[in-house]
Amino acid sequence: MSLAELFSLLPVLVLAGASLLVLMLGLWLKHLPSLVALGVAACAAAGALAVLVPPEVMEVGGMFSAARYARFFLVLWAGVVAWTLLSSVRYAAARRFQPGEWVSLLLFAGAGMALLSAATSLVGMFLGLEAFTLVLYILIAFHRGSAAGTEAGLKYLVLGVTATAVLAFGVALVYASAGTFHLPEAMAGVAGDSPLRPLGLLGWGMLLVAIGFKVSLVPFHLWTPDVYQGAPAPVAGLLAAGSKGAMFSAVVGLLAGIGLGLRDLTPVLWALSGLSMLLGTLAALRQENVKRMLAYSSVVHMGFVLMGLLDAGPEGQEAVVFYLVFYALVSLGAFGVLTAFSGEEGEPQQLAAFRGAGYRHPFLAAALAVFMLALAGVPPTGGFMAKLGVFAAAIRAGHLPLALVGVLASLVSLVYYLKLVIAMYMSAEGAPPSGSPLHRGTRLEAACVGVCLLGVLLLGLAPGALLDWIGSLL
Amino acid sequence: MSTVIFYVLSATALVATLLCVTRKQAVHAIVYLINALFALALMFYLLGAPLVAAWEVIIYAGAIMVLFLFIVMMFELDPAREAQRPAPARRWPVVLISAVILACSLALAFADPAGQAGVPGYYASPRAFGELMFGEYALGVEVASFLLLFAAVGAYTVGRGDEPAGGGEGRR
Amino acid sequence: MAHFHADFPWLLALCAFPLLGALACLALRRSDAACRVAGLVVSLVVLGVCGWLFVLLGGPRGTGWLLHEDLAWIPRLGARLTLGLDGLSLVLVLLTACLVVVGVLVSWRREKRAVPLFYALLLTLESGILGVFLSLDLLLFYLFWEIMLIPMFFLIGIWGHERRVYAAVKFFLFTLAGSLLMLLAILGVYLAHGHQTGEYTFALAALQNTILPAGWAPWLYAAFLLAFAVKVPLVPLHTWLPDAHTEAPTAGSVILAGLLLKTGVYGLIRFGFPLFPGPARDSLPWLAALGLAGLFWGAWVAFRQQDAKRLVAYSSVSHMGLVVLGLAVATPIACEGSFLQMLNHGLSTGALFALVGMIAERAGTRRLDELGGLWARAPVLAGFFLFFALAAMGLPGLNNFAGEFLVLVGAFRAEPWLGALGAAGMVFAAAYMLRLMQGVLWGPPRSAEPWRDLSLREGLVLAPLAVLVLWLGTHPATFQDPFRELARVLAASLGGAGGAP
Amino acid sequence: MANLLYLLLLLPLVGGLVNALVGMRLSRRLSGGLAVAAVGAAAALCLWLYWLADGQGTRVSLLAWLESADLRVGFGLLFDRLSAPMALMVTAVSTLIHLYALGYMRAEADHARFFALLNLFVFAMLCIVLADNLALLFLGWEGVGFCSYGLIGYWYREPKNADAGKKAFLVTRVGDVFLAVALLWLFASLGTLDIDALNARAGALAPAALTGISLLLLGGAVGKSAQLPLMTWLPDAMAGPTPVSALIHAATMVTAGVYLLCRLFPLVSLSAAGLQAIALVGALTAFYGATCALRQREIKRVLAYSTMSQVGFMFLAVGVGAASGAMFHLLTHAFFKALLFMAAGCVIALAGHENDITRMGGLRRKSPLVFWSFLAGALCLAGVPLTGGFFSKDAILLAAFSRGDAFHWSVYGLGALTALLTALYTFRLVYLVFAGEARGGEHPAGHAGHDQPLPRVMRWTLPPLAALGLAGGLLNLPAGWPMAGLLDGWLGPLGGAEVRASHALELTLMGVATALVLVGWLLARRWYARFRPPAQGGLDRFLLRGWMADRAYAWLWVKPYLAVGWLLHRGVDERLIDGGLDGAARGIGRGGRLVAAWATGRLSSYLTALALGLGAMLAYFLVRQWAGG
Amino acid sequence: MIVPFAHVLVVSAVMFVLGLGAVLLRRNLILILIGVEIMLNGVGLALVGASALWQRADGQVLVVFLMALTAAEVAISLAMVVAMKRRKGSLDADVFRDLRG
Repeated sequence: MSLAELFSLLPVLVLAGASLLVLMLGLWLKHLPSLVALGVAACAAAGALAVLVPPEVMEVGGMFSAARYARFFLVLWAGVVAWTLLSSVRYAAARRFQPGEWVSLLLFAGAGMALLSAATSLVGMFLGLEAFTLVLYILIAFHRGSAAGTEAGLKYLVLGVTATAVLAFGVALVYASAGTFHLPEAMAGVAGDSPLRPLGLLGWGMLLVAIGFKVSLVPFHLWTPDVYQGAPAPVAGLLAAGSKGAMFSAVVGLLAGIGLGLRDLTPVLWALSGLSMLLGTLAALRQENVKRMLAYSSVVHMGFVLMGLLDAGPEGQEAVVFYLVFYALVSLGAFGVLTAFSGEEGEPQQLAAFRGAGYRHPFLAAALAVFMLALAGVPPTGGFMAKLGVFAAAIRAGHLPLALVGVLASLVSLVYYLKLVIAMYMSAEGAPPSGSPLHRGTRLEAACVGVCLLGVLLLGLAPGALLDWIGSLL
Repeated sequence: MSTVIFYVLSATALVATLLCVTRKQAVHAIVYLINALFALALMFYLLGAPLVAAWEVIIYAGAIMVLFLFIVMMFELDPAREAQRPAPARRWPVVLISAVILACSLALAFADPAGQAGVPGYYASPRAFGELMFGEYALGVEVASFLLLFAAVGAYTVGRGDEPAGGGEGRR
Repeated sequence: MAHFHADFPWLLALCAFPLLGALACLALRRSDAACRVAGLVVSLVVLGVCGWLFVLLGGPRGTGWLLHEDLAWIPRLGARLTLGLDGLSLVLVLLTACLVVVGVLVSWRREKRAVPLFYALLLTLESGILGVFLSLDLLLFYLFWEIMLIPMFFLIGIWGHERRVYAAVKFFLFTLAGSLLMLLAILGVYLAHGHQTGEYTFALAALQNTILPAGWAPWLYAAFLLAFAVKVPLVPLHTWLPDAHTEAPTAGSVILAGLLLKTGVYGLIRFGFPLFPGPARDSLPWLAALGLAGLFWGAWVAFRQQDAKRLVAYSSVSHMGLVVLGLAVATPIACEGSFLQMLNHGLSTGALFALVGMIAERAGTRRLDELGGLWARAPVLAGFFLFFALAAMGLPGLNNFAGEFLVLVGAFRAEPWLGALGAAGMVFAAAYMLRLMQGVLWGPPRSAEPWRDLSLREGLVLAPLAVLVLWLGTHPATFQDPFRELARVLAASLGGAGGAP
Repeated sequence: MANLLYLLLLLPLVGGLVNALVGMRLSRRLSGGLAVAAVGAAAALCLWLYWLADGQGTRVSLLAWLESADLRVGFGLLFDRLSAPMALMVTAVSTLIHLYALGYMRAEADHARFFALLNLFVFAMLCIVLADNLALLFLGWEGVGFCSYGLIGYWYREPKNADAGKKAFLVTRVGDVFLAVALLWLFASLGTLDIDALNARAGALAPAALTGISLLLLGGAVGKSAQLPLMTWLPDAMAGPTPVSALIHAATMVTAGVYLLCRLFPLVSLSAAGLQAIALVGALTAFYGATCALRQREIKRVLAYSTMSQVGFMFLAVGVGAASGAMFHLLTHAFFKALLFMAAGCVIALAGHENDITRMGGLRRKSPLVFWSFLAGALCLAGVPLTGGFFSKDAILLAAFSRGDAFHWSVYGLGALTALLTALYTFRLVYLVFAGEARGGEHPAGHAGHDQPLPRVMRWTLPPLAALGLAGGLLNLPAGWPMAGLLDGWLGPLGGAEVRASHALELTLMGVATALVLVGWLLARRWYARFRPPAQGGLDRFLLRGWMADRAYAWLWVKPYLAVGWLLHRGVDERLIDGGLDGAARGIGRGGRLVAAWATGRLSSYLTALALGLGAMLAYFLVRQWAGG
Repeated sequence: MIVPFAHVLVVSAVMFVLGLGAVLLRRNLILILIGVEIMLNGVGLALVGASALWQRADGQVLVVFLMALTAAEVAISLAMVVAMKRRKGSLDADVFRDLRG
């Protein structure tokens, strides 16, 4: 571990260090906004470092990459964390979250996600994944006043540790068959230029279960709605935008290494993707709870991302990364609106709570409507370009039936996305929302939502720049 | 010789684990598990991982299991109520799934050429191990330390009971 | 003509301008009146520009692009902002501009809720439609294709009548079902072309020459066809239409019937046929059969309607069936008739929807058994209604006849039975239109109180349309000239039987 | 000079448009005067320009209309030996009817609409007559359809009237379809719609095509002329104001079919089967109409059926190859039938707006002028020797008989029988209306019309028509008479085959016809000179209702049409398609509930799902491993 | 050469599956967590065995990381179990089903 290596990892260290600093500061400084400011500054610094300061070495400790791909995701996750911090200031304050812990945990989650995205070895992957998963266990149950939060945290925890064990077994098996943790070699050792070896298959089976759990693919998705529902809205946003994205960004690296062996996995990936798209869509259809709906929708979207992964070429990876960026933006945005609508007491979750919101809260509701359309993949939002990419990838890889499943899912999914839009704009004349009224949202929250809105629209109308950037990563 | 010891230890570990899994009472289960962990530690040693073996005993058998025991004691679990055997209706599917997983794992493991290879004698000296761990994997250690730190923070945050229970947020 | 647009992307500006207007409406949301004026001004400016283009570029034209613009968009995907205007799009763009002004005017006093949003959506819709008629890049086309959808969904869903949400969702789902498959097909062509030439592009001109892998073309074409057939709509994919048209606010119905249906046919002409000439040719008999089926089906069901708006909606199914029939027989005359008929249907049905809206506004009902006696209460309005109903019925001398006659002449030439059966549709059209007139115009008025006859604003909506209807009915050449050659080339490329000697 | 022909069309068009657009603002006098002036000027113009029709006639064309590929259709007029007399008749009779209408409509508030439609009707009719191509003819064809729709339903507040208009429009449109298809066919096979060109090139058509086209043309003519089987609209059309009945259902529109067939006679005559069909339709309709007229109780319905019957004679004429005979009867019929209708209008007004002839009677004393005019018309209709109707009808029967085969003899027989019936119902009408005592006394007193004298303009338009009708025979006297064959000579080859018959045969047939009229008159006198309440037998009702044609059509067409519409709407659209989709949506929703129910909230089931997934995946890998070797 | 690697794998796999079985069967949260510990120990054995097979110590390093991780997870888990017990008065995992659907 040389200094050069540490220097190359500086952006992550900034995040982790800041989280430590905030944790300590938080012991006596209970002023949330200033801690948030500090955290955001750290994120900004990390992002700036990642972009501006070229790394001296490309790989740190044989575990983490400092290459462009990793840096890209670091910027993304730092942004996600900063965004979450900013958009949840009022939310956290209203629920009397411990400021130090709150900010510190979020920052560390960002660091963990960055590490996962940067992982070049199975150990790195494992550690990065566990780092932010552990933090998420805490964050989900962070609101102690909320029974649902605690229940969600517990469920995620028990399932998560089980999945961790499965993941570890998978790592062990891959290691056993390849003799190294380092990704390209390990994957090549498992597969090489031949079909996967039996141990490799076994290991991959375990890995896929764990990955499937983390990104919530059917049938490993069952925790998702419960956890989304119970978790505080900003955390659910982070879960959707960050945790899944980070996992997938690592999977891109995993799958890139196995070459021909991918053919052995393809049917399983195919089935996982197809099931996720179909069953996720079906389950979302009947949800009256917006957060649960978004949870199932994330199941569907992860199915889409997986579809993109079936094309192992750079185009497929590009499509996946673009999808992840889009999905991060849109889920942050959607949960950001929920955060902004949340009052002192609770979050609006039932569809009925949104009735007439389009006229009382024009901007936030319009943004939410755009996010819903984006999730449905309707142009001119980024969702369309994202889906275009993965559809193209699926067709390129010869999986037209899967693309058709995707089309079907997109079509049906429209129904539940529109439900929310309908509730906001087309419910009975002047229907007051049931339960407590929606909060108006602060300027900061509106600005945060606005950033996502702009991003989502830009990705749909002028995705060229991002596509070029992503193209340069791979 | 070590081969025989390995098999004996394996048998011990597995039987203890089985007993752990099937015991009614939590305390019994934990004690059996500690038993299994000891056997496992010895197996680690046989496989050339003395340091890991030591930590297995210290951390797992020593710290973690004691923590469990502590919690079990704290709640004074009522054997009759808390540790009832699952109903057969629920047992058999689980056993079946487990059996399938096991069978598939074993079949795949035996099908692999690596499985036929014998495990050569190997010994990772504590020094070499330490160099590897704090050299190449230093960053991992850092991450692990962060994890432990945040685990502490988390345990504190989650377990602190000063807030009134029963806030209605997020209910269906 | 080349000099006046050399350095300005007129077409792009045309597409973007209404969007700016939409933003302006949102910015002006404090004042409803300002939004109305903004909507009117923007739509009038667009109409002015389109009219100006028509004056400049109209007249007999060849098959080339009258205007063509090509700007970079997403280089990595090979998508470009390629817009082109030829004779057909020129006419349709003019129709669009015209009917949006109608839409703005008919909504003037009628829509009172969320006025800024209404006009913003209306203008966005205009952008989308213009884009569809102009874009030559498949991705861009698809983008506009869907952009049309969203404002319409909101227009129906927010300002519609009783079952508006059901209708809006149905409309959205039907349309999207087709277009998603089309998206896959677009990707298929795109990938096949890229694989073959190494150049990934969405440009229509390039993709037209793609040699697709064996067996692909029919499926890809089917996907395109499905998307367009839903929009047209072809029987049996038409059931969204009566709901959407009926539940939509007046402006929505006008634009739906007048413009959105045309986009389906236009898409088929611009993209479906040129991209897959082989399968397109094979599909013609089916298209003809479906067109004919639609012609009768729509008319037959229209006759059974009790709701005036629904009746007019079903009449659209019938009319569009004839348009498709004209394309499907692929003779120059029939194709020209189809093109003309698109314009005609847009005008007369648009006007009828506007009229039904005006009547319903006064009567508070659209049911034929509750209306009646309009002539006694508002003779001028009734006169306009009669006029447009006759036009829709295909009375010679009015616009629809010109198109229908050409279609039938062409169809008979290709396949006498088709022409003869198509002509038999005249009776069906008369049946439902007479029922509509009977229900609305004649009979004793239901109550004695007099109605406000046509207001100046309403007159301004209807009178120009009436003039156009007459113009098209008696001297359609003005509008035919620009696309005459296009029709000939289209017919030749489809190789329909019985082409002109 | 030739371009002045356009004024023929434009005058009534402008008159109609002015009345339509600003008529509501004009005074009744002005708007009516404008209408009359427009038509009158057209009539005068027609007369003035009559010489243009000499020789090959005059063609003018103004504006391109429909052009595409090789299709070239313009607004072009053909003023020739066939169209000129027709145009003259149309404008002249129309002028008189317009004048009559001035009086008839004197109490109507909505006069502008009436005069607008009347003028537009004349315009459309002139389009039919003068069109040099079939498309323009079709414009007029549909135009008269619309105008008659609007005029029949003029009193729109009564749903019955609007229904009658609707029926007229629809039924005639069925015929129009045949005409349209004939147009399409002609264009498809001959590449032109120009009437002269079509007639000239008709020989190039295959025999089957010729027959087909002829039959289609017949179909078109049948609709417009209310011949079997599309005749049901005409009796109902009597719901319109009387001038309308006179104009549309006597003089002009119903004869459009005959004119069409004459216009295309060179083409039609090439198909023997076509001609036979035309003759048959004509003869059958003539008989049908006459039988129905026997038992009608409304004066205008009697006249309507008689019109149908007379137009049937004209068809018969065309069918036996005597186009000039058809035109001859067309012209005389136009005069006397317009006269009869207008007189009937006066009668109705005199009887206190009573339509039912069984409740009239004794009107002769009330207005001798009306009586004598009516009688003149009736004599013509009945075919009393030396009247116009006698000569024209006789010419037709002669032409039929002289063809000399079984078919034509039987057609002749039917015609002769009809002539007898014609005399019978005509005199029945005269007796019931004018003879005896007034039977309408039970009318509430003070009803308008009883006390108001008829406007002068209504009464004094009758005598000129009476004169025209009585003297109409001069137009085309049979061979051997002075000035014989004026019309035949004028029409020349357009008039169809020359009837070759011996003078003796001609005289014999005339004698037969005279005898038939006499028998008819005597029978009528015997039965109706003294009023008896009408019989109510089954046959009576059958005839009264026009052989139950309406009911039969209701069962044959209307009900099935409604049923299929219902099926498509409720059955297919709503149940099958929408119902299917809704069902699918419900099914998907149910599936969604099922899938969502999987998330039971129980940790154990979540864990089990995880393990299941793992197990399934591993099992798949194992199977694959074994299968793949 | 002590034993064939497959045999090490067998032991670890059996242990892993036994742990999984415990996780699936048990309803007591604490015993579920113990099941997870068993699974992780099985994994540890496989890692150590593989480490020996390849004559490299990386596998053992991961085992140590696993232990650290386990410790961290157990800390949080137990804290949460305590919280839940306090809230619901039960350690039955299936009692917590306010969130479902």
